[in-house]
Amino acid sequence: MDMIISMLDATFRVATPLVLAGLAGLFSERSGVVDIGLEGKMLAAAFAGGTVAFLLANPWAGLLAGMLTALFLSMVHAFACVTHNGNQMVSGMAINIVAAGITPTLASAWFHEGGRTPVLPTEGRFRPIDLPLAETLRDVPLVGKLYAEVISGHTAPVYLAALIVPLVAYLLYQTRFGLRLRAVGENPHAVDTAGISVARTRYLALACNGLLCGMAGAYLSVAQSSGFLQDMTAGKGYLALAALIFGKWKPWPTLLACLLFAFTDALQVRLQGVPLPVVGEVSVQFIQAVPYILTVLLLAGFVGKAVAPKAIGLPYVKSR
Amino acid sequence: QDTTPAIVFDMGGKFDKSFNEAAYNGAERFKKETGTAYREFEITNENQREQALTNLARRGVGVIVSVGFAQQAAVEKIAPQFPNVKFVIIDSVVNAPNAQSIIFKEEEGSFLVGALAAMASKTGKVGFVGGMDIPLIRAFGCGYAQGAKYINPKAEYIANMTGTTPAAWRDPAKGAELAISQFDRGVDVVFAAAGGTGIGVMQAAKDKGKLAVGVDSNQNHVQPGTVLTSMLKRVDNAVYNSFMDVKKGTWKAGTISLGLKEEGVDWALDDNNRKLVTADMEAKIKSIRADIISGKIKAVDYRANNNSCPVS
Amino acid sequence: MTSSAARPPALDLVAINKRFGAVHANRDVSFTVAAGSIHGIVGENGAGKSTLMSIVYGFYQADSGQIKVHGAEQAIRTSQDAIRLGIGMVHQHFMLVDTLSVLENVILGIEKGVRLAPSLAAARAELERLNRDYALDVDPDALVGNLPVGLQQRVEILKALYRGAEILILDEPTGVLTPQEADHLFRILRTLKAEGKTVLLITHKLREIMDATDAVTVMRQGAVVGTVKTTETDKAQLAEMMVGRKVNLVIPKAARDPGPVVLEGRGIRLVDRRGVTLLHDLDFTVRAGEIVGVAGVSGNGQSELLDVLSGIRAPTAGEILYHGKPLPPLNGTEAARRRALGIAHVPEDRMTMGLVKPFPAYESAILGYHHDRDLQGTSGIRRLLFDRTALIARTEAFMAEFDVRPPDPLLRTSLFSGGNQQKIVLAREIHRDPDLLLIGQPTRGVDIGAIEFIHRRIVDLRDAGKAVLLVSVELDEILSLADRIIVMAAGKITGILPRAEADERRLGLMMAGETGRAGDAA
Amino acid sequence: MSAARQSGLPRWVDLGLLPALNLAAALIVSGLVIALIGENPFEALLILVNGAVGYPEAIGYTLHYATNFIFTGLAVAVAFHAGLFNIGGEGQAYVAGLGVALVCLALPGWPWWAVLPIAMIAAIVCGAAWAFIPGYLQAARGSHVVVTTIMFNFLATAFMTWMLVDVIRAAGQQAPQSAAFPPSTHLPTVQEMGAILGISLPQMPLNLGFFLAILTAVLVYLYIWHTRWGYELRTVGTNETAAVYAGMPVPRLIVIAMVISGALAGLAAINEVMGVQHRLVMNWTGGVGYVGIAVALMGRNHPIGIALSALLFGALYQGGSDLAFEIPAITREMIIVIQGLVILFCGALENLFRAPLEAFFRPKSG
Ligand SMILES: Nc1ncnc2c1ncn2[C@@H]1O[C@H](COP(=O)(O)OP(=O)(O)OP(=O)(O)O)[C@@H](O)[C@H]1O
Ligand SMILES: Nc1ncnc2c1ncn2[C@@H]1O[C@H](COP(=O)(O)OP(=O)(O)OP(=O)(O)O)[C@@H](O)[C@H]1O
Ligand SMILES: [Mg+2]
Ligand SMILES: [Mg+2]
Repeated sequence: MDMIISMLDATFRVATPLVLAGLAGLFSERSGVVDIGLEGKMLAAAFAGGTVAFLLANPWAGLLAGMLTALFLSMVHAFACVTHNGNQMVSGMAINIVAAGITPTLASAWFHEGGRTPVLPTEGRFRPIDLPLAETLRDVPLVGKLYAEVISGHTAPVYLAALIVPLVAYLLYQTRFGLRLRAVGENPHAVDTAGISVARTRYLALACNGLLCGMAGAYLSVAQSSGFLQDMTAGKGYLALAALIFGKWKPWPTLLACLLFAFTDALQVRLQGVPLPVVGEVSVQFIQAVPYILTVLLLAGFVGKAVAPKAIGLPYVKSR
Repeated sequence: QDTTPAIVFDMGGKFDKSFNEAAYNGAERFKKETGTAYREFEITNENQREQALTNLARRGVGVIVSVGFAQQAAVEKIAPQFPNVKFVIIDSVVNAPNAQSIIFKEEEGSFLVGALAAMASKTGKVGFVGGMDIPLIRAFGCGYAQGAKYINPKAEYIANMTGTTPAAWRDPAKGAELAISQFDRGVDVVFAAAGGTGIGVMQAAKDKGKLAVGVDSNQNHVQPGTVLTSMLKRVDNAVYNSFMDVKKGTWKAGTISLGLKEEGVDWALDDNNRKLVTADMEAKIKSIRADIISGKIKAVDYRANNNSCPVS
Repeated sequence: MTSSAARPPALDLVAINKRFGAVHANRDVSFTVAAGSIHGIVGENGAGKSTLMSIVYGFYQADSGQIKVHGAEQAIRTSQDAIRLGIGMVHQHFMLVDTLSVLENVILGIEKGVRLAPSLAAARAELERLNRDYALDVDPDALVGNLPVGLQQRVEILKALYRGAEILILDEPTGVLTPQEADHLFRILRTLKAEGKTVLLITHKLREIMDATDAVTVMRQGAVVGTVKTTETDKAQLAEMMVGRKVNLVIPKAARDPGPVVLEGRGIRLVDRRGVTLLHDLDFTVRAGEIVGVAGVSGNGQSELLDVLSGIRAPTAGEILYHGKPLPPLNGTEAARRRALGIAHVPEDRMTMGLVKPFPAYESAILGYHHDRDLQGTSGIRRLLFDRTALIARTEAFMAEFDVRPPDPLLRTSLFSGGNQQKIVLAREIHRDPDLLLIGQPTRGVDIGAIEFIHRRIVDLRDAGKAVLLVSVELDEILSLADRIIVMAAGKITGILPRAEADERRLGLMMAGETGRAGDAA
Repeated sequence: MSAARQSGLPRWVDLGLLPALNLAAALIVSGLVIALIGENPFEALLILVNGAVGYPEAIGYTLHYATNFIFTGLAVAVAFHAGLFNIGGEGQAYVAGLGVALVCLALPGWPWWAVLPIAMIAAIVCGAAWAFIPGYLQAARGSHVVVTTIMFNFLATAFMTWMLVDVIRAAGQQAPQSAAFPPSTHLPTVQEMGAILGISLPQMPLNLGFFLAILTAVLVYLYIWHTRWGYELRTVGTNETAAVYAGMPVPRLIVIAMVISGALAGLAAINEVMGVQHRLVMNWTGGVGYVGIAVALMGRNHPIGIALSALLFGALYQGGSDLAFEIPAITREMIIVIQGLVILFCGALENLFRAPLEAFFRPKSG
């Protein structure tokens, strides 16, 4: 029981950056712009977040800085891919590489701690929030503990992410912007003939992409750990992308995919060194591979064909 | 014949807050004291190791210190090609007339901090977070476990490895998660031998009001009041000494193995963790330390013990 | 008409020019369109009709020239401008988003406010009205991608009307419609005209021009040949103006008694994944030296029949005999094997099936025949490689023989106009003179010059003793070409009769097994 | 995608001036970064260029790095032409290294020319195998290769770590790496080859693998654009319906594309493991698989373009390490920034100067 609780608890913490980045990718790719630059944008945001949160000793300032930084990079992506019809994947890679290089460079230039920002003071980080009644309800059998341990006691960005998912779903399916977004990723010609600017729509999409991606990055340095460390995204951007495709470019399924990734990781951590039934104790590497194997199996077994937005990856040019 | 010393850091980079950084500090100390500048190079990818060594050797530097076992292959290859350049490899053994190998008895240092952890632990459960599941890291964990069991035979030892990619050494978020998962299982002291990932471990310990143990350089200051101690691996001394020996002309090829006795490994006690270590804890550790040096206590080296640990 | 005579012309085009690189798509195009009239535009494939309309709609910019709308000169830079001026367009290739509902497609671009709900509600009400007034009967909530083309087109019309279009441009609207759907469309257009709206109609079907339009402009190779009142002209004259020579609208065809059976279907059944039976145990034969026409409202199984026969889809039951021997079941490459056996296939949908748009023409021109020996090198290692000169040579031959414009084998396939793309496909499939030709909608979107040409080629094949299975929704086409006619309805064969016994009425009745569904649900 | 773009520019501008301008822009921005940290950008540029092509060793290293990138770049390109985005080159190459190592260790005393074919087969088989599963899953189950190949990169590292630590680690050494290969199995370096021809060259890693890469590039070019099979590959990648209509076995082709892709990535192991490192080292790939993606995309998935961009990246790698070496203030991270900027300006922003140039050349080009 406690085991389960602690795993669910971890699942939410670990899923948060994936969810935010995954939804960021959703905006971009639903508008027809491939975004493999999530990794780099998160990293840059993590750095900006860690820096500002340290200087102002204020996590929200850090979060904002992260969002603005990622926003800037998203605009670079838009400038290259939308304005200049550049190759979207090359642009994404470029952003990843520049971010990987520039963040430690600036970090050591400003703080002389190598590729790191200083460890954040407590007031510079997001602290766990205890939801009302968490303690009083704790003793209610089952649900009480669940509420107190799993639901309550997370940092602000975790709850923020939880709110953003329905928000994005609403935006995508219930608003004018969402309609145009879905249309432009499928058939930009139709959008154009309907008198809507394809470029403008894609820029907007990438703006949303940047803001969310920035949250994801800042979460890493300002909430989950304290301060920026070189390459600290450690592939989470790619994982988020995988979750997005896994979730067929839809908000709720993407959320589920992220939770799945996070859960299997939490499981993996707790299986290490524990003798398993039948096989006994297995090499750590195999346990560490569990999440990836599971993903592949699920993808092959249940999820079926993911149909990408039709216009994805293609710059929009008026011509046949 | 130019005797400028040179140092080649490993992938972690010279500011990894532990292993490479220790080496860097050693070199800096040498520079301060002697006023002699040194050349340095940071490896970006595997393919660069030999190139870096060749580059330096061709420029006729006096000695090249290669930090980290990962450079063993490169040193083995390049050393013979430059017989009158001196090579030093840290954490691995290379047999060549112009090569000096410096290895550390991590098991001894880990034994000490393991014992201290067991004394500080109220739950009798001590944790270990390693970067990657490789022999060197296993040696850390094994010594640590031995120390813990020495104090409390019923002590429970829980180990986690971070990952299998180089990112494993730079993933504080993952480090924090691993630590928390151990805390949830009752652990209240965690030893992190995982480079930058350890920062996350210490952070998590602070957040959850538990204790952490640092590694390589003295990390007590990272989270004062949370870091119980640090298992010092005096790579700084090693680098400093080999630079000095070359300068003084007392440098010798061969293998040097540094343990507690040689002060190659040790535990750290300063004002940052003073309050955490009670007088009798300190006394106990001191005596264990003496016993290991005198050989009364045998800290088994996982690697020498055909890759198996006497305790688990 | 009298009422509109007073009004300034709805559209007045003056010396419009447009180039695409080397191609001069429109040269000094000038003509006027009277308000409240239905104005036809005809011309060969590649004459520049679509380009011109795209300019009027603001999708392309003219290099030079001016556009007057209701008498006032206008600079139409974007579709938005055009929409604001009350110009609506139904494109040759629909501009719809398949993954959106009809409603969503209709309001796209003119949503009222940030939230969709109000706009959708408003649009729904308005759609109800339009549906009623023009008897469009389109389900507002259907996913556009799931609708048959006929309905998709009405969605396009809905879009235009919903945007309050006064001038409605339709680019080859009937190209993809069944006769029933077409009639329905023209009823709609007449209603529009009655309301004083102006309609521009691009079509290759002179019958439609004669039936529906008040005036017609003829274009050739980018330029206007002339504009005439429909009442003062006739098909033959129009045809001659378009092509620049006399055109036989009906191909003379000598009686000829058929040879042995080439293709025989025995109890062919096809059930799709959802368990719907698309083909019900079809039995039929096609003989050497005869053209068998398959008549029927589109969506009644003809396409599936072609797929099954050509080896694209595996029948659920039954067998196909070719020269008396059963064809083996599908193995993934069956379509290729059947081609090699002499079964050629001109697919109904050249755009997505018959061609690879981004490829240069000479690569599209070998699709399915890329294993041909005579395309590969001759000696040693070269046998593994294409003989590029041979590829291009073959394509040049096609283009010369079929008068494809522009005759440039290196031009990207997508840059040829619809009709010319069709010619490329046809040339490719006929080239290897097959024993059996499976051909679907051979003249869809093709100009009359080309139609004459294509029809003659089909007849020649038949006279050369080949078997032809012709699927077409154009009854005229069936009647003018077929020796025998198979009528299909709802996946069943409702009758097989010799040409002599067939006439529009009779066929209509046989197809009408499902008339109620004509077009709509098909 | 960018392949069939008609341009209103003279050829020499399109293929010469435009890329030159892009590269210039990249270097100018990089120069600003360098100036920011108070170093002289011109000196730095000089060192960079000199370090890349200034002296024989430099050229040797540049070409050596380029060799790996050609292999992984080709791998990405082949899959791409089939409409598949193979991000798995890294893992495929990594695993292929295992095959090469096992062969070389198993055949002591054999001459390299006898070992090479077997090692190549091993590399091809291992690389292909690692790509086969994602390919099969895409073809049979529609599992998106982008996801599966990402997963298989992680799986490769886990599998190889286990192999190197617990299975093939040489007895008595703690570094997670295999024993050194018997010298007889080492691929000849250009130095040795030169010696045979009486040319004396300095010691450098450049080896037979380079010529192998060139040959492979030519073969891939012929395969994609001049054979019926390559034609089928491109058709599947561009229009699946048309492929089915033409009677092409689409699922099989998808698998084949991935297998060839994996095999090509695997060949990088010949150059790196058998040619230079002469033992299997943990993470020996060092990102060549990922760089291959950029190389392929910048080379517009055309072997010639790939060879050129591979050369560019090789030069940046080599010149960059020299730069970091000569000017300590310029860290390895700054080199990465420069590489990123080059990709950004030469790749993603390749059209930045197109419009102005077209405007400028229109009168001349009619
Ligand atoms: N975007 C474009 N780029 C290059 N050439 C084009 C483009 N659009 C049309 N063309 C060329 O311009 C000419 C006119 O094409 P257009 O589509 O207007 O002819 P059309 O009269 O509509 O033919 P069809 O009756 O077959 O539809 C053709 O030669 C075509 O190849
Ligand atoms: N991260 C991504 N998300 C979605 N699509 C992508 C991504 N990366 C690449 N693609 C697109 O997928 C194309 C082929 O890759 P892949 O075959 O894996 O996708 P797919 O499933 O075939 O979908 P499609 O062929 O429609 O792009 C590439 O040309 C690229 O445009
Ligand atoms: Mg047209
Ligand atoms: Mg595809």
